[in-house]
Amino acid sequence: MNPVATPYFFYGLAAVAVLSAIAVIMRRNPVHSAIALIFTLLSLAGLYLMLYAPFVAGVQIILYVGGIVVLFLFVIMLINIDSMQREYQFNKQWLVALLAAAGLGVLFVAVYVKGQAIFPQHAIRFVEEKNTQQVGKMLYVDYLLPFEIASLLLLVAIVGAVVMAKKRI
Amino acid sequence: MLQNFLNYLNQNVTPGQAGAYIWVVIYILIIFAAVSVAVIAMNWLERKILAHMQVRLGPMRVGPHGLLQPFADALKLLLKEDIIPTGADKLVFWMAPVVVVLTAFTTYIVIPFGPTHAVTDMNIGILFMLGVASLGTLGIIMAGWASNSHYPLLGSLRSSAQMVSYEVAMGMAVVSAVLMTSLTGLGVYGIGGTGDTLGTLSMIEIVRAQMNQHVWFAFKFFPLGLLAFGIFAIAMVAETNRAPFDLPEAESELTAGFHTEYSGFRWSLFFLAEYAAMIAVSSIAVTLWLGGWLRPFPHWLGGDTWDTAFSFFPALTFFVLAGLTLRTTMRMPKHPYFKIQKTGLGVFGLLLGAIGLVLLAPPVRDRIQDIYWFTIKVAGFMYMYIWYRGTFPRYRFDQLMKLGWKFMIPAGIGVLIATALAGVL
Amino acid sequence: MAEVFKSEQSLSSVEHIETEKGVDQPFLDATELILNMGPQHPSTHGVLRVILKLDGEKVLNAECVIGYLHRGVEKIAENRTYTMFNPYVDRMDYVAAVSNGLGYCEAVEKLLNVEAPPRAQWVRTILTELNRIASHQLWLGTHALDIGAITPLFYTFRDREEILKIFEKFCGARLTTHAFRIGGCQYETYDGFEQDVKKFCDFVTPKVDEYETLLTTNRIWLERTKGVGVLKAKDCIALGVTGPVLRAAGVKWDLRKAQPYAAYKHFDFDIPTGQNGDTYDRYIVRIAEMRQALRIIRQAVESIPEGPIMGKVPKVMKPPVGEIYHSIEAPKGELGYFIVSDGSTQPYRVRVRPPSFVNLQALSKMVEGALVADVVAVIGTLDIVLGEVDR
Amino acid sequence: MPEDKPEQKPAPPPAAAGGKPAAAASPKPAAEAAKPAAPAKPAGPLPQPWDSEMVARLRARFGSGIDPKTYLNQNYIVADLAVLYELLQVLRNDELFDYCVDVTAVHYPQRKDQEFDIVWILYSFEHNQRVRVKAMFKDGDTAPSVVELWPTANWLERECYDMFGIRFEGHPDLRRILLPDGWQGFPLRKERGLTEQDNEWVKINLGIESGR
Repeated sequence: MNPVATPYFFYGLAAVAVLSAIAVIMRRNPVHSAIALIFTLLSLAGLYLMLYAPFVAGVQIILYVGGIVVLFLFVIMLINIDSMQREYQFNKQWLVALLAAAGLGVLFVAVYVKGQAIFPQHAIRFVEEKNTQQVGKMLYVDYLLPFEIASLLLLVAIVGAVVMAKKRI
Repeated sequence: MLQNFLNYLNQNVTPGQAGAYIWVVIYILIIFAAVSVAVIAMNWLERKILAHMQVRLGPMRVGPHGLLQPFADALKLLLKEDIIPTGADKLVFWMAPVVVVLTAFTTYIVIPFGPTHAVTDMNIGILFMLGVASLGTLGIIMAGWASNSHYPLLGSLRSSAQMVSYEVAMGMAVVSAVLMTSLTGLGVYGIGGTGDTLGTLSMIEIVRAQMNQHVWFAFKFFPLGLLAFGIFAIAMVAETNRAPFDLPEAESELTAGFHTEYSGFRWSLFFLAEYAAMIAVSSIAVTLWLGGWLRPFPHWLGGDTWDTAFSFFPALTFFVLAGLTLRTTMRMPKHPYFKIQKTGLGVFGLLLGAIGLVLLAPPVRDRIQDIYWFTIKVAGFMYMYIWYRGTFPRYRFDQLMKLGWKFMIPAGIGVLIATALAGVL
Repeated sequence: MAEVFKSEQSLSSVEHIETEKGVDQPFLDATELILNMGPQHPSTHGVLRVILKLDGEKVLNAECVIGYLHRGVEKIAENRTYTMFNPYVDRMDYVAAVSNGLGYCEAVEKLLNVEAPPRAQWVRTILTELNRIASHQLWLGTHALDIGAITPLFYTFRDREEILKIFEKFCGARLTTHAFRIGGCQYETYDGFEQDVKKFCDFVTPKVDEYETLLTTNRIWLERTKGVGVLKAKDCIALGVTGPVLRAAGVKWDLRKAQPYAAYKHFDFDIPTGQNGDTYDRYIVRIAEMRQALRIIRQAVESIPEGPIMGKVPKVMKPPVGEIYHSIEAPKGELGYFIVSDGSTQPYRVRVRPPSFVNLQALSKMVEGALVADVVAVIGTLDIVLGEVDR
Repeated sequence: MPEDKPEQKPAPPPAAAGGKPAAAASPKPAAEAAKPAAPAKPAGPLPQPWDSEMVARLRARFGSGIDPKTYLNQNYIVADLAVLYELLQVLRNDELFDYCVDVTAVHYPQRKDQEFDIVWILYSFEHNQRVRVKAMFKDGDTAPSVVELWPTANWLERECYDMFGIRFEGHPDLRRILLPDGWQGFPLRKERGLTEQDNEWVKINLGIESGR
């Protein structure tokens, strides 16, 4: 089945993603921010679908929206929102922020220009029906070591978080 | 145009795959209507069955044997004053029931009621279902937080913790079923056919794999399939916040949990979503472990004769129901006071009988088969839900967590590893 | 936990607060949550209000607020004659009205220095024990409901109905029976009373087993009740807790044995005790008490003596000047009446020592460090009746 | 009324504790004037002196500070204020009266300077024995709190305070318990009528003219 109205979907999803991302940092109420974050993540999942990566989209929904944002909300509900709302929302450090953003932009452009050779001409496109299998193959066969190292890192982070958070183990 | 519209009927794929958008809309409408009716029926059945378990009659006044009670309730809920607490966060308070209902109904897109009776078939079907189902939690959390009240807040805290923990166990069980689609090993039964060595996440393909391997996954690699099925069956009760895991809405502790502050129509949305979600997760269980739309023993009792014999079941079921209804009608008191009720029940019985007759007609008979077997299996789960509620006390929060993390998740991982080993050995 | 829920400010109005540096309030402060359980709550058994200080779900502190049902029974007593006050006591522990009446009547009889005739004593014993079963049944149903098992409630109410029918036949009332009079009983028992009681005993014996099949070995029930709300014998005695709660802690003390009243000294029965003093033991003790009560009833109804049912008491009761304390073993614990007479027709002072009131005091000790769900279970296991707590 | 015309009565009131001079001197109660005193006809039993080993021990320790009596087979000790707390302590710790059944009070407005009887009903699991300790207090005086000895007295004393306005010295949390915190008046005092209320409280908190 051929995709229909692809650009409109793209621009729609992109607009939702950007707008809700802005809402995430603009809202004073953290719960509202978290809800805006959900919209960002969902529209990103839509974008993944458009890139013929349904597996990534599914995982995006399950892990980020269903898991991580739920945990965000869990933590937000446990803390004192009242005092947070009286905090300054912005620190008025425009200069530093601008510099950092510009630096990041420059970095992106530099990487893209310098390393054009390593980017393929077109996005890697797996056959849609075999998408999940292909992702699995890449993760567990082609890039097994980096994948395992990443998971080890996460494990270390979890253990560290537990050690830091628990007063008594 | 019309030809285009009718062409789909001869196709062997779901309307989504066929690109028949009109049919997609029709399917969605049918499913929405059917699920709504199912929820109404569940409401009545739950009250009646629970009542009979508890030595009482349940609703008896509104319509014969309380048959119209759900409609009366629905009417009452729609007409009730819609209250938004003063301190509530209005936007989030408004969004919460919408989110819950949307997610509950979105899952139905991929549920295969038959090989072609699904809105569409996604190649990440089961992943999509789990993902969307997990979004329902967000609605509950939003409801609890936006109410600006302590009981809903505690309810939504419980809900989020509970759902996040049980989703893991649920996922493990699901993965082991998905794994089975790619493993053609025969297990202890020694029966089986050929299967695709490539696994799949598509709901329809999972059922097809069970058909090709000649075994429901609940009985594959005995007892591994059964274990995974059991883990899922427990986790899905926790996912849908039903007894004995109904902590987020534990009425004796948190009055009504996360929906304490909701009333009228908004509350009825939560109710609708809860039952829709129950049916949805039961559908997952049926699809993954109980052979989806497949009738019992399609191979052992194969052949045209058996096919024909089994195809009478839907009509038979309706006849039995009609018979029960008519018998009850006869047994109603002779007093003229009961005339209207008696007539109503009689007409209802005849209606059931008429449906049964329609189901006898060969073309209908053949097409309704899959849906019938799927529905019957889901109905079994629905009955279990009611039974649990009548039997079990409620778990405490820490015990629930302990069960989830210390038993369900390790067991799920163990079953997953064992399944993988059983497949390659 | 979220401070915002305590404040009067609505969340939406918080939006408009001018930004100010919150200096004194720590960032990301997870404060305690105050949960006001009751007075309107499905499982506080009436109008009990418990203010819970929570850390997440853990109870840091619980404080009972009572008095929502205070009717001034003790004050009313001073303005009524001895006879007129008799129906009022039924309204205290309204699920065990017969026991209340027994305690009051016996106390006044002691003060008058009269004794009810043996037949009255026997009938009193039978009715009081029936009432004990009814009270325990109601407790079991509601307690199970609190813990989430909804079905036992209907089973127990079905069987309790039979007891209420006997009451209704005996005295015309089902709940607030006013079954006894000072000096005996008002009327002779109705024809077929003995048969009814015997039939009831045969009817309810298998039903008690039925309750047990539903709960006693139910895994979730065990997990929810074992080790929950533990009150050791020492604490029970220090806090004055009596009744099944005390016996579940292993103290074999029952006023029916320790200081027998009515006709109890003529019957053979055991005092069931527990060991751990937790919610489960209290459940077991109460179930066993139902069985013992049936045993007493069977013996009593077999040996019920003939004779008058009303003793010789003056029409106008003027007990001599003096004071008396008399207590009985009500289904919930020691129910005492301290009556001061000034020689007139009205009591000078009637003090009721209500078991529920004293038992409820143990709540805050029992739930400290427990979870919210345990609070509900513990309130249920204490078996309080707010009519008696508040009087 | 026990103190009403004590000379004419055949049965001396037990509350007067064996004819204490102070009690006998109390004036006639105005409130009870309408109620005729008990006629002499059903002459009740008299409180007898109570003798037992325990009483002997207590006498040896407290001497004339205590007055043990028995009435209708129930034992009670009338104690002087000076030895009261020590007596309760001894009963709790040495005589093993480990269960405080009740703490309550009786109001005798006509007894000058001894308006309140406070009664401690004690029980010993060890001896299966009950004893009542009684002491007479002046209105406005504080009574010793026994929460240290029997934790159960906590609520019982609070109720006493709530109903009679008796303050207990050393009570950890002496507040009203059954009535609302802002309530005025103590309902079980004899001068309060049966239907009397704190109308102001009712008006403010319930928004109605009167609670009746």
